[in-house]
Amino acid sequence: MSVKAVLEVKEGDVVAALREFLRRLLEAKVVDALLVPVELPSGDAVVQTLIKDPDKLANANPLAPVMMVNSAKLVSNLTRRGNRERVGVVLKSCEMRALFELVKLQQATLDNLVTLGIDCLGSYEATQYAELAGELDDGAGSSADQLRGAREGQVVPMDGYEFRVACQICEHPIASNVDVNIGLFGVDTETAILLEMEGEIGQEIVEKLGLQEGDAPGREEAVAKLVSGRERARDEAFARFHETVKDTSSLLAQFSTCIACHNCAQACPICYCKECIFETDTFRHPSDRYLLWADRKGAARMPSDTLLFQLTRMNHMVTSCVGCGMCESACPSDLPLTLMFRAVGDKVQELFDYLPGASLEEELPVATFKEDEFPEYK
Amino acid sequence: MDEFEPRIVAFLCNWCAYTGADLAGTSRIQYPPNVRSIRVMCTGGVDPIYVIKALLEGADGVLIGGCHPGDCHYQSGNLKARRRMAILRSILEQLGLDPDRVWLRWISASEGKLFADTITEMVQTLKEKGPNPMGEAWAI
Amino acid sequence: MPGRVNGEVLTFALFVCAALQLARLSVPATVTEAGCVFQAEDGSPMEIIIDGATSTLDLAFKAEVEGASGEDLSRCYYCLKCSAGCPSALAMPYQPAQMVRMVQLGLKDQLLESPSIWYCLHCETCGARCPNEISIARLTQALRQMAMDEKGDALLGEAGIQALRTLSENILTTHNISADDNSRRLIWSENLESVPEGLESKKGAHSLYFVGCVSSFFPMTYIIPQAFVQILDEAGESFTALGGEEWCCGYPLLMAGMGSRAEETIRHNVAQARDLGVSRVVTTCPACYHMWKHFYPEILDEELGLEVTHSTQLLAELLDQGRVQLKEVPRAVTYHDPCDLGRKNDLYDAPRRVLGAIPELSFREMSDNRQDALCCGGGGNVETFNPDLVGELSERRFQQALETEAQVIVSACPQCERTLTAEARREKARVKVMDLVEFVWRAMDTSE
Amino acid sequence: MSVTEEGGNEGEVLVVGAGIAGMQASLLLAEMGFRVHLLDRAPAIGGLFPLLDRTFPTNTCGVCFMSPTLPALCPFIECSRHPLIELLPYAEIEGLEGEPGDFQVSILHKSRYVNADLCNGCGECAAACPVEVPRELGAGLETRRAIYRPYPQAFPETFVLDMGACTECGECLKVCRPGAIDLEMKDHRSTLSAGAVILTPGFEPFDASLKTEFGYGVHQNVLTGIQFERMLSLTSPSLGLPARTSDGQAPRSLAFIQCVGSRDISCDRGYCSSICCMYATKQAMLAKERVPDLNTTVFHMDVRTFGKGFERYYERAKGEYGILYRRSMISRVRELTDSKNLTASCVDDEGRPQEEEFDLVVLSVGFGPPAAAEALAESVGVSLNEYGFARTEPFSPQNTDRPGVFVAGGFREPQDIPQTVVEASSAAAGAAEVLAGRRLVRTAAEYPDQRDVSDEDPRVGVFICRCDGTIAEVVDLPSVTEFADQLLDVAHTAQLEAACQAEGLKELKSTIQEEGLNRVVVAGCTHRLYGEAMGDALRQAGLNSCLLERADLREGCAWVHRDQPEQATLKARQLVAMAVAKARLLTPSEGADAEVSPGALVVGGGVAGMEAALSLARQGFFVHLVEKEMELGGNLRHIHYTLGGGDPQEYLQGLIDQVEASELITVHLGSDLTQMTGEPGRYTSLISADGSTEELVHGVIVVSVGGDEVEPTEYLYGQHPQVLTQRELEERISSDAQALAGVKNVVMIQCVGSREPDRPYCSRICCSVAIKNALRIKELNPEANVLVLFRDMRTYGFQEDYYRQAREQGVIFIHYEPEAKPRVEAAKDRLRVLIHEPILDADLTLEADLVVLSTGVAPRDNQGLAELLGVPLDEDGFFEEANTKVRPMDFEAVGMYLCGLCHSPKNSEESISQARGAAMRAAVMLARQRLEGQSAVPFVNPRLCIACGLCIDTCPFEALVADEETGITEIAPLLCQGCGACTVACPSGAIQQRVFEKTQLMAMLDVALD
Repeated sequence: MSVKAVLEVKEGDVVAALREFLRRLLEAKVVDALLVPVELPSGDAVVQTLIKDPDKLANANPLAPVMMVNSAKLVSNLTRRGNRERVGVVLKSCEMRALFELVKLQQATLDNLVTLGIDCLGSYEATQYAELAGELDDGAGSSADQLRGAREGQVVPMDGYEFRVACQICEHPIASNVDVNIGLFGVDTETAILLEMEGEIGQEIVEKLGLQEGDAPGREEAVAKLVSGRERARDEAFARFHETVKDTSSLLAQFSTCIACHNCAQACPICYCKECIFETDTFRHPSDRYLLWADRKGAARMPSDTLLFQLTRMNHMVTSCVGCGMCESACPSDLPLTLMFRAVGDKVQELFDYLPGASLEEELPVATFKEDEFPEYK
Repeated sequence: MDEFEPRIVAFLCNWCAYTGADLAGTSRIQYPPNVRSIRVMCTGGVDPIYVIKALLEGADGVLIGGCHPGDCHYQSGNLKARRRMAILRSILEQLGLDPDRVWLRWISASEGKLFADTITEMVQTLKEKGPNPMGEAWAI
Repeated sequence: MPGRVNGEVLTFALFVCAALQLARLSVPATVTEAGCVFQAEDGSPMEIIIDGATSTLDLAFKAEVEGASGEDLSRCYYCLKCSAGCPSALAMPYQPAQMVRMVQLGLKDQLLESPSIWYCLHCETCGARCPNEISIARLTQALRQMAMDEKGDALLGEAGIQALRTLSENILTTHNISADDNSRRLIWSENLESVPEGLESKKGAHSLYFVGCVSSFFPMTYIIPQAFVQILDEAGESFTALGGEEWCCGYPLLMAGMGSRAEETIRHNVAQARDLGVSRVVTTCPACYHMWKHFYPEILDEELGLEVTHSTQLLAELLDQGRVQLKEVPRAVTYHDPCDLGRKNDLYDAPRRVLGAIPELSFREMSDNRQDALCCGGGGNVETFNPDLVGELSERRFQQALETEAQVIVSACPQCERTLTAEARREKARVKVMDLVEFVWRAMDTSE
Repeated sequence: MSVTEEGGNEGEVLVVGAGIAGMQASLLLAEMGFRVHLLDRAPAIGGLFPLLDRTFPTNTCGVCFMSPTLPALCPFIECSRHPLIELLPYAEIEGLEGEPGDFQVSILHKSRYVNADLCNGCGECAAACPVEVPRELGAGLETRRAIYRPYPQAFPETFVLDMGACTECGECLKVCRPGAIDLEMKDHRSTLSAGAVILTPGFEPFDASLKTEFGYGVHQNVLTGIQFERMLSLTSPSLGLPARTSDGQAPRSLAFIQCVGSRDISCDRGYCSSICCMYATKQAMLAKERVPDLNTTVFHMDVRTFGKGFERYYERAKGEYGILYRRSMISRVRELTDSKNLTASCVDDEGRPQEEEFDLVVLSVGFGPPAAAEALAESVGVSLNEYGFARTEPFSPQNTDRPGVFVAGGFREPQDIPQTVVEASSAAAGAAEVLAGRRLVRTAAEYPDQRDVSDEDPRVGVFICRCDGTIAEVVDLPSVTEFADQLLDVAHTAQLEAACQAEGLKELKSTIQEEGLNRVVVAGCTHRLYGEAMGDALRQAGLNSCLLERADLREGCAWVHRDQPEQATLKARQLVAMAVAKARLLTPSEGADAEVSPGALVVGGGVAGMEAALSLARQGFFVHLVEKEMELGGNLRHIHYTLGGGDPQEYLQGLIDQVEASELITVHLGSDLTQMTGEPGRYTSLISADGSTEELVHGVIVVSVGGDEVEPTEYLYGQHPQVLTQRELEERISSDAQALAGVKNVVMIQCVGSREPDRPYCSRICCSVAIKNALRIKELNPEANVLVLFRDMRTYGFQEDYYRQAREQGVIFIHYEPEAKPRVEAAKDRLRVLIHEPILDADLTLEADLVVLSTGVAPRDNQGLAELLGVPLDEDGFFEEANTKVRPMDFEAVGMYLCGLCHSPKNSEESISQARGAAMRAAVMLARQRLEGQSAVPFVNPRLCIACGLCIDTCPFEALVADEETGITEIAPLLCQGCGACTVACPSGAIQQRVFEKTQLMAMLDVALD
């Protein structure tokens, strides 16, 4: 049971229309609280904020083209031990997909959760966003150019800026499996925003908020155009990656600057361990061990185990990697983690015909096996 | 040493492959001395981290030997291992590392000859491949 | 699918096979019209309705056939081995297994009127391989008798049947199969350099040589008795023959479905033998041997009190006793097992032992040998009905012999010798076909 | 394990024949606490099994699951090292005196000409022997020497000299260093006492050369099924690839000929060998897997895939593998001169002769009694049946006619592995009943208190075993010792002559104490040998036995690198270094243990339930028998006569009387099991009856809730009074002598509700039930016409005799294909059955007074009970056993067993065997009294555990559960079998396995590549 409705946009102010919508959700008690990106007073950053008081929505901006964290991790914190109140969470596609993976990993639940997806127009690295914030039409919001582009199925970064690598090659700009999706692609956002809603919650919202049913006829075409462009970019990026990382030495060249800070794991929505095994006693070696290694080969690289960490982390989570690229954003050594995880992830996931975050029914590839797969092992 | 001698680490399950290796011994079937066997209870207990570590440490090949499908003494540990090795090999391949240095083979307790043949074949294959570049590169 | 039982009353014709094929096409598809319906009122016999015409489904038929043949046909579980292995099956409108089913379902008329029963070579390949020990040969033997007895008039129009009738009448009147003067039975002995003493009806001889019709009256097989008596003479065996008092052994009557009239001739032969006081009967003909050995006691229902021996056995015995000396015969030889001797009497070793005793001889087995030997085609009077089939079979067997690259095909049966010799002539092959006795006689070292 | 006697007069059992059945019976009895003498005529145990490595219907080996304690190595190895099993290979039984409970057995021990005490199994003798003869278990495809070991993993390991083949050239004597070969050795005799005897000498394949028409032994590319089986074994010379004998090429076309030496009275094999259809199907599938473009045809008369899961297997063979089954037997196989291809004479679709050409022909040979059956029967004093198999009485399938002597497996009737395991267990139950009260009971050995080593720095002792020179002759042990001495934390090194011998073990113990060692490495033979003895030495020295690590310098080094001593020495050093690296990090661990509650709960009071209950009671265990209905008896109440003779009702009444008379059995009629809680070996159940509820505590549960006759929905059943099921016919015949008055024509239809899309299994018993009733009708009215319409007559085993008997009595059998099923029409007051007769290709209409439907067996509604017990149902709704093949009486869950119709369709005798077998499995559990867990169990670091549940999902034994509050994983150590899969599933290392901790294995890797 799905329903489509439109939110009226007054004077072309999309952000205002969204704030109004969110406010009404709280006021109509559709949700008890909302997790939504809110601009900092400084205007150069946006952080996810859990809001109960509708008045605190004044600076909310779900359109801000920046992603400080993958919010799936925040939803995990909110819901892992149960969720007494009904919370609405505004998520981009990669956040929603990561959330599904975490649900399957029993790190989050969807109980009492209202998921509000929002078409993602792409995001900048936080530093770039801080620089850019002033240039945008709408304070720290998205530019009107970008919204117009979205209507045509084409989003380009502001001149002189680049979207994050993950966004450049993201072929899932629309969140799936959400209760409500805030549609921008193929929508004339000068006058309206498209709301696509599923299930009872959709009915409830339409009724309580008195929304008008409506549609955006050009949406499908716009999305297809966007996605095919992204796919092209993705394939080119993969080709570049394989060109760069094609054997042991080139791999080492790319990764030997890893400083074992484990920020990537911290930023990764899928890396859900309380404590990474590389920070436990298993890898906190007794001091004589380092000397032993140095003794054996005459020298031992410090910090140790960096590539082992990268490959092991990849082995742990690559089947669930949603390609949000937060690892790379977090990396102080600028390792090309996004491409590495996307390039590897696509192939590994293909083995199991598994798309992370696509469905709760599909079992995690690491949690199961089939009797009759991989017959090449004899 | 004139000829390159590959260094192989083998993870052998207690019930089938290790017993098969024992049988090669009791049958006095000769095979190259390039392999260092590590006994595990089940291939399902072989953490890919061991394989990665072995490769990073410069092992020229890693063999995981388990019971034939259906014969696992823990029902399906070998099938779990198969999936994990498939994932790992795919990762290696995408990263430009040679996945064919990692072998997963089914060797039953009665297949002493197969064990010996597997080692012989592996040594031969690895000789053709040459040394694991990681051995040199990563050791500085 | 197998040959279809249909409502046609099958007229008995020599070439009925083709007709049947046509008839089959006309069978209606609907079950009730075409099918058989078993009905049974309490206690009354079952009836079978074919094409609306009711006839008695004669449960007694199976019992009668089983009684007459001595075969437990019900045992059949239709593994189809008999059909698969029968040399004449391809020519048969009803395959062997189908005949069994027809007996079981009581389809008497169709069966008795079918040429299938006359195409049986009595080679016993079926019986030798049947996991239920059923012999189709014994079945067809019984069916032939029933056909002759019950369908006589209906069958009389058929040439083969006529021929069999004539043959049987000849046997019963002239006591031989070729309607010759029976007193001329020892005509083959006339060319012998020296006729053994007491060749005819010598009382008190140890063995009676029962020569058999084929060797007695078909000049191309005269050599068999000629050789045999000389061997016996050379070996010092005390023997005699019945001459004009030897009557046909009766086997052709059995094959012709006239076994019921064979008793007189059998009694005559046994009485003659007893009268001479011999202790054993020796034959060179496997059919005669089989009659004496099995059918005589069975039909007379009494022990003969006579040892029955085939020439191959006797030769082996003489060799063992050192009564025959053999010289080198540096030739390649194969041996053809006659059905009556092999499958029916398990006599495989004696002839091979004899050949094996000949120095320098290179013995080669045919690919089908012993229990699996192919029939030469000469059995079961099939020649009367389907000479082409006989030709095909003898050719097939002859080819197997040629594959061994033997120079001589040895057999131990006048009929086999006739069939294979005829084939050798057709093929213009440089291969001799010889009976074992002839071969041995030629190999005997009589220089002393 | 150390044992003490329970009552005086310890129970001993002689098991004759050490194949699957013998090994199974021995392991069960030994595990239960009886001393077992396992005798075999052959020089090694194992029977025919070493020929195989894939068994149907799983196409795996998996016999390791047969052992009552899991996980286990091969039953061969388990039998050879069980402290209560004495192997008596190469021996024959010559006489049996005495009474049940007290037999004296005379035994002839054939001379091996090799002294078992001296032979070290080195194999030099065989290498030197110039005589080659066909190897017994090589099916004629392989050879052995005159002095030999039957197969490489044979037990015992002592070589044997085949005097028949030996030329006494003396070469072996020259090379045998221990001087073990003794040509003067004589056969000798001994006597031993045994309270019971189990005969399991197996069966022998038919000699295919007797069926000359198939050309076996003449045509090169004609093999027997046994040879082909051997060829397909991965241990064969072709490493499992099918190959033509003539040219070694893989065949492209393959024919199987079924029933060679089965169902054939012309070679005195009137019975069906039961397993050939399945083994041919299996071989066809394996061959197809290995030669993908292979075309295979199976020539048969009936395809008899009647066992559990077999019909699906057959359908897979046809569907997935494209194997063609043709209902035509081969009359003759001929060889083509040039190609050595074979032609098979069969019939075509029209029933006319045809020749088909194949590259390879396999004869599916049947099985006969073992060659020595008659001598064995005579010496033991039991009778044989007409085919030379052991004779048994109705309703007591494992009892011979000599009390106290039991029979199981192929010697009773040709049968597959599951049935053999069932019968062996059932025979073991028979022996255990005879010997009740004479078990040996395990007691924990006395050890000093374990030293707490957790705060000590590692002090590793390295003991290097010379293995009487076996290792030392290849590996430079002094250099290895010197090397070991330099390794980190090595406090002591020593060389031992033989670490496994008393002296070596003593030195091990004293050195640990004297040197204050806290970790031990023994470098010598493989860890599989003498681990217990060495662990014991550690415990005697006050160390936990998990502080021992082994380095395999013999099987894994000296013996396989004999020609490269230098390399072998380098490798040995590294192996020792790896062992030391691991040993340094070892921590103590103990297996958990728990008491088993006494007594059993048996659910279902039919034949199976009662037999199981009685067997347990006779073995001294108390039993609660719960039956839903108000009377005992189940399905057997409706059975009034059987094919094999014997009066079922009399037997049933006797059974009920015994159950009721037993002091150890409490019967709960009209009762249901409504709840079961607890853990393995300690269950608490609620039994409800009539509103009241009773709580029972028990250690094991046996499920025997039976099955039902399928209620037909077709063929006018329920619409016409003269359409009956077989059971209704039987009831009618038995209740009223005049029931068949006026009935002359009876048509029976087979496979009603079986082998159909919605019930795709074979119900196994319907063919013989139809035969039984057909024979009964013929007996009552010989004039009656009985026609049986069938798909495949599946009268397996000796039931084939009755099938033949029915034909001989005039019962007519007509085959039909499922695509052309018979039709039943009502015609006035009578019935008409329309059927296509395939032999004549005729459509028949049969007018019938009665149409009798041979309906299948359906499972009851087992869902509720399955959920209550937490056990699985199979796809047909029957209870699913732990392993189709070798654990047909066990649920995967420890302490839970099943038997009877709720497992799969079977006849009453098979139910009885399975029930008694299940009782034996249960009794082993109860007799054990304590459950011991593995010592290499995982442990959880709750600080690291993030409750994702991946470890829980991956555990096949349900040994892991999430804490309800925190979600953190908890371990049930008794359920854990120590595979370690959970430790791989966990990304954070929160769950790790003792003795295989990640740091330990990675420490080994650190030194493995130096």
